[in-house]
Amino acid sequence: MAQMLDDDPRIIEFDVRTDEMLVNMGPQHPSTHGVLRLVLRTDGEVVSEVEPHIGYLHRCAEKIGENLTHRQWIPYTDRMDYLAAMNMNLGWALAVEKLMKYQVSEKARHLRVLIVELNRIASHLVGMGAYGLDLGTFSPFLYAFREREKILDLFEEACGARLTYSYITVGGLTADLPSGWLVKCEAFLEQFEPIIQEYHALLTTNAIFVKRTANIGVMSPELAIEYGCSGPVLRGSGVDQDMRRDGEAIYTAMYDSYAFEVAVMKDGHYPRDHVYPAVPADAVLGDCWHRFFVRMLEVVQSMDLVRQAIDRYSACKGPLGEPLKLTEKMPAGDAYLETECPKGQMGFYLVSDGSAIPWRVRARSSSFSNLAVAHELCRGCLIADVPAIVGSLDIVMGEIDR
Amino acid sequence: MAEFLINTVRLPAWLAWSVTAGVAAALILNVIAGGALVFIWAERKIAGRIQDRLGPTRTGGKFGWLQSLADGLKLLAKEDLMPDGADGMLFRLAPYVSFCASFCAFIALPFAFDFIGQRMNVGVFFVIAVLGIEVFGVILAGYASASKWSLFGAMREAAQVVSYEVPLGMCVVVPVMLAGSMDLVTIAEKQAGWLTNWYLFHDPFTFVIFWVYVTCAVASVNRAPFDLAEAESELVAGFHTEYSGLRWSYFFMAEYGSMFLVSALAALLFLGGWNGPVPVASLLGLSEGTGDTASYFVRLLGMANLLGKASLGVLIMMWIRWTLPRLRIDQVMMTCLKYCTPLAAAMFLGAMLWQIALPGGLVPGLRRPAGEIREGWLPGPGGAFKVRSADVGKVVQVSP
Amino acid sequence: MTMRGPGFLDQLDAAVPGAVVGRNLEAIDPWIDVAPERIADVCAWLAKSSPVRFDSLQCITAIDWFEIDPKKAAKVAWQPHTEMVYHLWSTAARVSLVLKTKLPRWKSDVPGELPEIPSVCGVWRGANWHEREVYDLSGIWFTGHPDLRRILCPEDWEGYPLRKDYEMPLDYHGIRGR
Amino acid sequence: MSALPMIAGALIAAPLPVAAINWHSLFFLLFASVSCGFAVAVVAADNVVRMAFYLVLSLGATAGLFFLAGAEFLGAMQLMIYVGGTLVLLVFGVMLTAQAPLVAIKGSGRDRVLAGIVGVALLALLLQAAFSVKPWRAPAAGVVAEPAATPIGMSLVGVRVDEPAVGAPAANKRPGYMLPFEIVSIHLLVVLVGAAYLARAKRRKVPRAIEVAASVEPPASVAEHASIGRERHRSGSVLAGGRP
Repeated sequence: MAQMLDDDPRIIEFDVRTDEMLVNMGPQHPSTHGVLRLVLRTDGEVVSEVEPHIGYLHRCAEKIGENLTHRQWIPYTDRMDYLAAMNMNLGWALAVEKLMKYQVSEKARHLRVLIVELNRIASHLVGMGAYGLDLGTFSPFLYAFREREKILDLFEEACGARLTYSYITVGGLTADLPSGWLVKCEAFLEQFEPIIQEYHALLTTNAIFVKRTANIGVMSPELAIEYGCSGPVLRGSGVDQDMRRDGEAIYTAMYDSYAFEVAVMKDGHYPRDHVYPAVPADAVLGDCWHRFFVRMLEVVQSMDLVRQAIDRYSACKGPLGEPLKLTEKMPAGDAYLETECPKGQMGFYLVSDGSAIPWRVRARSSSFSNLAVAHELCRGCLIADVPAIVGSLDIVMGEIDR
Repeated sequence: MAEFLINTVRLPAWLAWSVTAGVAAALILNVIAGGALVFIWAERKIAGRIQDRLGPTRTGGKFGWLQSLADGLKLLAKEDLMPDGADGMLFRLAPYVSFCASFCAFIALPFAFDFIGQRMNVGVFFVIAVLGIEVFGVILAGYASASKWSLFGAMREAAQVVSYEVPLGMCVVVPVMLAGSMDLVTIAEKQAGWLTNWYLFHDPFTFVIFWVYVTCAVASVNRAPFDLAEAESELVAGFHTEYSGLRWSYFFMAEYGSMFLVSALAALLFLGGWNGPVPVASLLGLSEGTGDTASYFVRLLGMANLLGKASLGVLIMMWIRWTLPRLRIDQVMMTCLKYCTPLAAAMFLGAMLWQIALPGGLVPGLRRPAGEIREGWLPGPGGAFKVRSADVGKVVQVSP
Repeated sequence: MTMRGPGFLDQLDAAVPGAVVGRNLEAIDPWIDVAPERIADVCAWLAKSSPVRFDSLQCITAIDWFEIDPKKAAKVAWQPHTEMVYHLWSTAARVSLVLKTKLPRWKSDVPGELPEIPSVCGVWRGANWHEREVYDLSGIWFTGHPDLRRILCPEDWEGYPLRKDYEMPLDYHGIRGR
Repeated sequence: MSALPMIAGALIAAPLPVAAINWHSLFFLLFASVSCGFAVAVVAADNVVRMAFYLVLSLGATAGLFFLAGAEFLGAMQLMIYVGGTLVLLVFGVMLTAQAPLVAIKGSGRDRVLAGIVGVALLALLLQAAFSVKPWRAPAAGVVAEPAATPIGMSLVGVRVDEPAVGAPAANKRPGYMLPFEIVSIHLLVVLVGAAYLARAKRRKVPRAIEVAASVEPPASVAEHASIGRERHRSGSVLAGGRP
């Protein structure tokens, strides 16, 4: 009887078998930072596979770079990581200066450190606020933006723009700081210190935040290095690497006279004399919580750097020095330089055939490699964890798609 | 009111009765609608204050109090679109099911001694039962919108509300046990007198049960940090992704309605319902039973008390929403099954033992208010359950 | 090269004979020329068994050496070709290394046939996306790549934008190109 | 609304003016028609989810009938257990399985006739039983105890409170309903365990029809999904979703 039962096609026994579902998260999705589409293969709530689809914001800036002179391409570097445009400008400017073996004045170098570190604080504030949004709490986002507005006002006073500055250019900076700017900058730093403790209370030590981020999306140091991750994502896994200290000579020269600790989550590498919340019990090295905490440490680190930069900048006398002419000829050859941007190591590769217009321009994006590791981290997590993991990588689509 | 219509206004009997019923229904509907309007405005203002900004200020006068009306008009003007492939009938019906369930529970909710839609002997049980039906609107909305995201939202919502009904039911049983009856009016009556008579301070177990109740109430009403169903960061907007315009506003009204209901229930069960912290009425020698104008004002004061407490509950829910991040679905389930339910059971046991060990309460001398009827449950020293046959089981002739 | 240990280049020659076809140590970024078909072996040795472990692939670039207008083409010193540049980084020694290979612009000079080069995905999994981008924008076929699809341009885009002789399509699904 | 019992009382006995509407029977007819109508709709509908929703309305109307009869506890119980519990699980189950092939279930003609015969037979039996009960026919004075949960609670515990006098001789003291209640709950438990056992995933070596059907169109892997997207949008313009 049982045998007959098996062969009779009309008797269909409905097996309790859950079917897999392909779900599109994005590209218009509130939690993906910008236009990113994640195709999730889910079995109920558990995500078995994640494939990011990128390219919605692709403008082929590299092709345009082959028709513009080096200084004309600066505004395109602004639009790559639009949250940290100053760092992008610095990256491209240093790459060209490396090829031309051009040395900017000491005053310009200190001003560049000052501006770049301020922009890092602004970028990390956005990262922190947006991460709170991914986990469902709306208020930290507004607190972060309230502080970021003050930094943007400072930038607006210095170079007239609030998001895409083109302030740092090849051969120096487009203009010197207006008078009284340093006083305002110091006033901002004074009132910013206690506010960081607020952010720690709001998010870092919040029980629910810890429950949603600790031990989730754990990335081993080897995996991070193999995928070429960099910045807080790499340091969150305990790899002690920071281009400001280990990078090319021309870049590390800017930071030589500064005393700073690399904020990496390894045996107590914390910037000194500041108060920090303890690492929660169930947080594992390399999880979302650590990546988030490294960014909060870097905010404090950048504040120390800005203070030192203010002293050194005001100590330098004399003019700032003019940037290079718009159509300054570049020697034939190529140069590659990576700088430590808030999201990670942003590399610029420049190939020149001797004219002012580069033959080939290549921008290596840090978020591009950071996002590539997402599908390894999201395997087997819950749907609610996907925005938590992708949010902790702090990616910016403008930089990924270029 | 019906007699008044029949005798003075000379309306035919059936018209008089239907007008009375209509007025009663309209009264309750306006409580929710008015409440929702005020709470929508309050939510925006509180969110603003918490986030160090002002919230609406320009619409309609000084504090932007017309903001809710403006939202309402915007929603009315919006096009009620329906995704193709959606199950037409269920898609249209879901918001009304959700709204009716939330509105229907207000029938059994006493606002003051006699201000009650239909005084039910099983008031609490009825309210909890109807709260359970609200989940239908969400499930059908999730399924009918034919989109994977809504299905996820509906799945999560159903799992959460159904599982949180268990600890919610357990928490509600303790005040019912203390008061000896499920009738909300009796429960609130038992807590008359000074602040100390509230069940919140009746014994340590009930105190803990109150906080468990608050957690379960926030979860069963789907407010942060348990608002999985419309977790915008993951599921776009959960089950009401495809809704827009007036249909969407019904879901919104249902949410605010049940938020107010759950906090009013908390006020009634634990915080003394319409009895204020200081018994002003009884100090002035007024009593609410008599029916003259003085008692009318006592009842108004009582209603003000209850509305105040319920609004306080709603404001606290809003406060929580704008500070805490959201929990993951398995953490929500885990808190329900591993923390709320066992805790509620243990506290229930504790409260019962406390009730048997110290029937008169910790301080025997304290004057305990005489409840209306004890339903014969008093576990006196004589037998486990002394039955007063006087008022039980008597045959009532249905007379005109 | 010197700071990477004295015999580094010799060890490389010994380990992967015939792969290194040239070097330039005086340039701003010293580089090593590698034979195209041996690139995967060289990278495997560098990442796995070299004294200085280059465990991170920073960036892969394809440069299209091709002068479009004939007047300039006559004066130019090089023949049209595609050059692949690999930037590697060693997290332990905190040192970078540049590998270069020369590929014909089209496979056996038949326009439309993509030049081929072995994929380094086996060595670093991070190379997956980098190679997909180079394939997408510069038209280089990576043999052995697990999932070679376009990553930045739409799936059905014709042409490789970063080539010098690339023409923007007049129409894409109804949208005017120019 | 506290007027409801008074309406019932006033209208049944008072001389019925022609224009007056007998509210009690009006509501009764409303709830009864809703309940029966949707019960038929459950049978007639072919979309599984709509079927489940009609069942919800039907049982909700039954709860309304209980409230109308003054048994508030029973009405609330019905609402909570049947509508709030069982049907939520039913809709849950239906929603999960209602993928394309199973949404519309069409019974063949022969099944409908067979079901119809059985249904009518059962209906006739119930009607005959209902009309044979004498007190139901004559609308005598209703014995409506004060609608409290206590009598039910007490009788469940075993103390029969609907006896005329407490002091009646012990002989005719009938036991409470405790025993039948326990039996029913044990029975329900056994049924549930059985259902769970039957529904467990069956491990079979021989691929059966369901697996053969499934393997014909395997779930596309994520990469293929993207290419499938591309073919489907080959013609449409980018704005119409040409970009997968």
